[in-house]
Amino acid sequence: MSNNIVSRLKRKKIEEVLEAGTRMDGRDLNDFREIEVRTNFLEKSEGSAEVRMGKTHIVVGVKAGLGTPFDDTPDEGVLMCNAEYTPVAHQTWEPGPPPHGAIELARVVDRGLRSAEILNMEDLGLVSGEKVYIVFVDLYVLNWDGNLIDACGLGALAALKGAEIPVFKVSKKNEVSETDKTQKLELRCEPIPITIYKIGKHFILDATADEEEVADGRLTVTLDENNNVTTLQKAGPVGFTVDEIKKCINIASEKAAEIRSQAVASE
Amino acid sequence: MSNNIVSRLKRKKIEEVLEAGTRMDGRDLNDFREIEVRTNFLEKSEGSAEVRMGKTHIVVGVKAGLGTPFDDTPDEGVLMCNAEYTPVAHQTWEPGPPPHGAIELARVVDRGLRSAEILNMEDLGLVSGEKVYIVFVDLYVLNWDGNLIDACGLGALAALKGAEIPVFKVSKKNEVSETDKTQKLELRCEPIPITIYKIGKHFILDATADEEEVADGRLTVTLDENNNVTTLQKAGPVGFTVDEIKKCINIASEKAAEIRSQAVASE
Amino acid sequence: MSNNIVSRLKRKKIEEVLEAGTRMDGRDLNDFREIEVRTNFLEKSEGSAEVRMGKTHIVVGVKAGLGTPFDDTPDEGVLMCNAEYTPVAHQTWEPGPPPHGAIELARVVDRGLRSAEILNMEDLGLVSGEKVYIVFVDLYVLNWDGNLIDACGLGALAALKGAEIPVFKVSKKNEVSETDKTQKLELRCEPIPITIYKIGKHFILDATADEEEVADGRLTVTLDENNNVTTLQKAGPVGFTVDEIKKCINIASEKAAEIRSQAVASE
Amino acid sequence: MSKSKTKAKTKTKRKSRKKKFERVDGRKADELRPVKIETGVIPNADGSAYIEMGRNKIIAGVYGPREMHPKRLSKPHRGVLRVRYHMAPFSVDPRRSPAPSRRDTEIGMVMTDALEPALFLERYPRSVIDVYVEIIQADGGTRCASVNAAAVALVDAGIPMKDLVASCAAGKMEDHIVLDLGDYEDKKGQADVPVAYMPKLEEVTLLQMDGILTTDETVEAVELAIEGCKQVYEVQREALKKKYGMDEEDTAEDAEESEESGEEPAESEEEDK
Amino acid sequence: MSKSKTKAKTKTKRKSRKKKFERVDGRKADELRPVKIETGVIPNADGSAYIEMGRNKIIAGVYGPREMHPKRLSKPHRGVLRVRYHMAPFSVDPRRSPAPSRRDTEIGMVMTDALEPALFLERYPRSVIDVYVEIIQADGGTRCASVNAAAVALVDAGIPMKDLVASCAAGKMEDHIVLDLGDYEDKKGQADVPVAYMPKLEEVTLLQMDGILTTDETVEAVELAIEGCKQVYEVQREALKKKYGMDEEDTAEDAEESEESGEEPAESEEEDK
Amino acid sequence: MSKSKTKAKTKTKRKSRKKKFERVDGRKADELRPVKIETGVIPNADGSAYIEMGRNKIIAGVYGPREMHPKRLSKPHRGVLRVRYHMAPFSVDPRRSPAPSRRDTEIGMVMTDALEPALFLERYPRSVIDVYVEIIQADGGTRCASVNAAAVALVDAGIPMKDLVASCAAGKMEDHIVLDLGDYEDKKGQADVPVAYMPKLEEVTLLQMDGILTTDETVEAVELAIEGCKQVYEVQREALKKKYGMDEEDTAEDAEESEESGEEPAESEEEDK
Repeated sequence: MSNNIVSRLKRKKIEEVLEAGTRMDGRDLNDFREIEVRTNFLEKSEGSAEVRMGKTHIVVGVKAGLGTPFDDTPDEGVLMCNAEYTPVAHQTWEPGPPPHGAIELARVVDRGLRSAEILNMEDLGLVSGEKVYIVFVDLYVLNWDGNLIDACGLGALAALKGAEIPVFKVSKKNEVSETDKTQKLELRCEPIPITIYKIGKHFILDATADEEEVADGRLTVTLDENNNVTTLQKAGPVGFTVDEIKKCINIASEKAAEIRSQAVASE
Repeated sequence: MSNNIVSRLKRKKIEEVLEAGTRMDGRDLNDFREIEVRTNFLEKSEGSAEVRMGKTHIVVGVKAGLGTPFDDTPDEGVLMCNAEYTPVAHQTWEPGPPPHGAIELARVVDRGLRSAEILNMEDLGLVSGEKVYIVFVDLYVLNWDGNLIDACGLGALAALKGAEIPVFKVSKKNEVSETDKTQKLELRCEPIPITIYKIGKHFILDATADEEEVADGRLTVTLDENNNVTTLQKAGPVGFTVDEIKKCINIASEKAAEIRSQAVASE
Repeated sequence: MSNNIVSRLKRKKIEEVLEAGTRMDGRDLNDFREIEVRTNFLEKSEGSAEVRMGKTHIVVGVKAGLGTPFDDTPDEGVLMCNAEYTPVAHQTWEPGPPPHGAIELARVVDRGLRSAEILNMEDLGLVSGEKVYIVFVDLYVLNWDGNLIDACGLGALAALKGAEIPVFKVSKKNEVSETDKTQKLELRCEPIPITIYKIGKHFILDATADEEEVADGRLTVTLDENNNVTTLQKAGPVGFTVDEIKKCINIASEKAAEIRSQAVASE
Repeated sequence: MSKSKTKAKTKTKRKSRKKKFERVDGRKADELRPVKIETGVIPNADGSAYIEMGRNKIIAGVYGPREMHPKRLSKPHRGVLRVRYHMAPFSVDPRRSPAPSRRDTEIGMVMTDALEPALFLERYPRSVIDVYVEIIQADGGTRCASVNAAAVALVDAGIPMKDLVASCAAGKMEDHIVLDLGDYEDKKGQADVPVAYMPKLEEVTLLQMDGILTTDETVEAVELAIEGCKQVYEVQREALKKKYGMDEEDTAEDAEESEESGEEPAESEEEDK
Repeated sequence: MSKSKTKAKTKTKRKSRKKKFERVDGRKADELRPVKIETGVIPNADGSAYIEMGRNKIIAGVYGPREMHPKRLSKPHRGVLRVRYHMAPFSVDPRRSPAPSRRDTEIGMVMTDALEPALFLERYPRSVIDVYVEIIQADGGTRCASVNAAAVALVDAGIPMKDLVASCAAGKMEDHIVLDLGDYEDKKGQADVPVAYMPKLEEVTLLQMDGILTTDETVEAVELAIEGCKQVYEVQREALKKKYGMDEEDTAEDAEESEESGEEPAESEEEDK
Repeated sequence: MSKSKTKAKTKTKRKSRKKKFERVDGRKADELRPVKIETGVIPNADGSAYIEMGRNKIIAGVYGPREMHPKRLSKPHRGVLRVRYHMAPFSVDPRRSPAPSRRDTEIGMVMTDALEPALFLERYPRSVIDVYVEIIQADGGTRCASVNAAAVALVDAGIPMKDLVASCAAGKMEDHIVLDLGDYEDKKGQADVPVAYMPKLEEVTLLQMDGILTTDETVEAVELAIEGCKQVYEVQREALKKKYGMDEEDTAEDAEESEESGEEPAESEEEDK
């Protein structure tokens, strides 16, 4: 989405290769890079996942604690997603308040989980209007090489799926106390985001940083295991025709199922 | 209050006209521009007012909710004024934390309401030290063409006057719950701020942005319907003699009554 | 710790004098400037101290109030240190968020007090998990001429030693109310920080701003009245050999006792 | 953890109500809330528009193209579009803080991407066009209403456009795909699909979705939303005609031609950082 | 909502006490609290002063005229005066946060406007004079005491002035107009009118008021406050004499003459932005 | 205020347990927790390392030497080292805010001072070397583990060093001076003494302490910590050898020689501000 000469040359090269039906790194247009997912590798988090998608490397930590509910949903727990672009992940990333990209990333993953009603929020209420579970999902980017939404969405699902949260006891007087027990978070579905990048008339999946840089736009489609769409997010200064949207949904639908079965298969 | 050549020429022209007893737009020195006040035009606020004073255009929203009292006044409700210079209102205004002008605006309007004891704060207490009404008065500037204190002070009064706040029920156990009912905010007085701008030896009312820019200073006098002064605020790098202060109080006293009867006449 | 020409010349001069066993202002290497301590000179603080060390001038205010305990220490009061570099204290200091130096200053003094367990934190609990004393120690720098850690550490001790905090009454229902009485804060020890500055192979105490500027590093050793070390803090881009560390501890140990007896002698 | 049962019951109830489906405000499934647009409402701005769409009351103002501050954010070969979406504290219930939320930031981003495809930014090197949107009162669909006001404000500012951008959401409610949910409906809505559309270029420039829809329903909702956009487009044109006594067609330029002429010759290129 | 009755009753009581009016600290209605001023208290500053006024303990320091950072805030034809009013966390009870409040910002603004009329800022193009005020302990009337210290600190910094600026408040308490309310009195005060005054030029440079006063009482309070300012002025002169062994008259310049000579010729003018 | 008695009792108990002193994890008093270091873990960084030290899991990445932003922070005659220490929200229990705390800032400062003595910063005028440390999981001794990872990451970035920097803490627990406290132990620890050490130059570059120790115990702890550093040093060398197939000795330069050659001639000097 840049305009300088280096970037134009890069775009030209990438498009030439796409024209020939392949990618700079030899992948097909709809191929993902190799995905490695490791879960529950942290002891101080209720759940955790590490995802590598090519050189893109992210960690997700799930923490559950006590908090107060929102005023308009006094009986429901709270699920919050936060994303951090650590400065270690790219030479242009700097310490400081989250840039727009990190905010959008957190929001899209967050909406993908909530819309899909992945957790039964009422199960996470404890004392109406006073105490509920707060489940934090922290997306932590350690190396950036494109396609963060897909990597983080997958990591968030994997981390939640493996999470064990402390069991709290509620007394008759509505006093809440921690117990020694933990319980698995019960997931109601398994949403997977797939982001389709548009470069000229081509559509590709799992873009690298270089491909993202020259792309015209992208469309993220999150789908659950019943092939229901739970989130859409279009970005980039470009339009999509209705046919293109349909095509993207089809690509995403197929790919989401594939990745779900590969990367978050139940034990 | 600026020093450059454009500004000096502007000042020269404005002073020449004042010398002849009139204004750039033909008004007399003590004339206001046309004032339009519209109240209760918003459905999601407890009270609202829109004020146009020439091209100056502001909106005031009043919201009432539950909150905790200040430590030193456990039985009293809280009244808070906040002003926002929206970036849409002038080409030099930018998004971000409130500039000094917005802080002073909020403070002067706020002090004008509080000093006048417009609300009986004890009536707005609910449970001592725990729950009280908080009444927010948000001043929202949509187009800036001078004289914001007068426009916002008038808007705040009009919005409060029309406000209906939810009635809360306090149980014997001091539990507070909302009811379906609303009640009018009872105003104990009707303070109106009048700002007198000093340009050389001339005093004018309802300055435009151009007039404000070249003015030496200003004195705001807020008066209630019994002609009591409730707030004074002098600004600008200039001094006022005692005679000038007296003159300003007299001008304000007359004008406040006139505007009150015109713009916030009781139904 | 700077590199420019003025600074190098300053360093050269200072080292020459040190070589001859003395200082720019005629002091011996281990001499402090004259110290003046005045306590309880403020009426609105529970405790206060003013320390002048040469031209370095700081004020410490101690305030005690009610607050909530930390989750992991529900029965303990809270002690908090905060440092402010007021812009009046040096021409290069500006208003705004605390610079790194102020943060380190607060942390080192804070750690010096806490590590030494100067207050019995359990004595400062009131209602488990709900209400405890919070004791704020605010370090306020009014003129900076070097050696702030020692001046502020001394000031904090003096202010705490003289402090009288309000007595709160806890009812059977665990309601906390203020009484008319006050009580002395009981100190369990008297930690004094001594900072040794390293310039080349020389070690000096109570550096002025000029000496600090050219110093390679520093080591602060806080000792209590039993000659126990309670805090160490090394700073500056330089290493210390083990022998140098031992030497510093010895110097500090001697000096801390001397300053304690001079400056905070019990009435 | 037995509360989930209650929820399941509610859902069954909802379905049983399906037959007698009707909207709170009596609208048909494919009917917009009332839309009213007025231009030139902010005298100081280069262009502005006020929209009421349902109970939404929104003002959009445009400043620019103008010099960009801070300069390092400008681009040597093209202009930058910045859209700020901001809600007045009293626009919602309960009152919200005037500080921008993460949601505000995200909406500003998708609005920028929704409007930029209609502009010739390559004509304004080193410059910025600022679009400021103030939500005076919020109903469901503030982002769509904001896009509508912003697009008209851009035309009002005399900025040439390839096409107007019209915006409207479709959603699912009580198992029906319906147009333009208001916030009463939003609460029992099952999905919301805001769309922005360039009617002549036939391209979707904003597309988001939250909820649960089959892939077919998703496409159905997008298509219904586009129908809504076309209706909104007529209101936008009316508002502009009223002010300028002419159709917006005359001000909009032919996209392809302009894009070509706006292209920089390759020689003059420098890095933009 | 019957509590208002209680309040009315209190008011009646208050009035009945009116006959036996006396001030908490035994002062007469037109008597200042004790004032003490010392100069040169901050060695690093270009000028400084310490004031005790009642229980107020305040330090003011001046740096400048000096180069302004950031430069874009400087003005090509004149200097800028910046006054920062800041309260130590322990200056009030209960402790306050060290972060600046809106009240602090407002007081910095009115203090700037109070002091600037006494300066020849046109002599310091592109420069800034920084006045930093630190409230070590706050009693009623911190802003007045701060102005008094700041004015003396400016003279101590060797900055030529048209006049000194002296400051003092009058107020209404138990239906009497009285001078210089302390904070014990402040709580039952009915109005407070802080004033700053240039005694030789006879001009009021700071004027605020909160409370309820008739227009006549307002003027009475302003005039009483000016009398207080004149008394403060003597203390300021003493403090300066003590340090400089001379009257401040000698350092103050004739205002009108200087203003003329400070004027820029029209040719050299540029825009200041 | 009788609770203090309980505390005293606890202390006696603690002492009685002294005879049968053993560490939670069965380690000997002078034994390190398991340490594992891996280099090159962040492809985008110029150098990087991952360390596990006990349950600490920490990543350090190096960018630079590179141009400094903002420029006013750079120095004309030497480079600047910046170390940022940051904890992931999920690295501790309970979750912490991602915003940097005062503790984080202080640790960044002491880490900078711990690493800088090993660098030839005079070779990189106007430049910056950024070291970013991310705590993925925190156990006792994060700052020591962070220094260890950072030093290896600097070598991995090809930055010449006078010596490696190895770090380890000693502490006091149940009246014993022991090496490398984990956080289970930390809670009943009586003192903690983190140390960083350049093994060839035999200099301590990080030294902090909190707790209560006699002066002799303090020295004992420092000396024990240095022994720990030497053990860590071997692990660092192994990690580097594994990657580069050579000993880090070959990359480290002779300090004295380099320092001389890095010296700027006096003529070229300018002020750095």
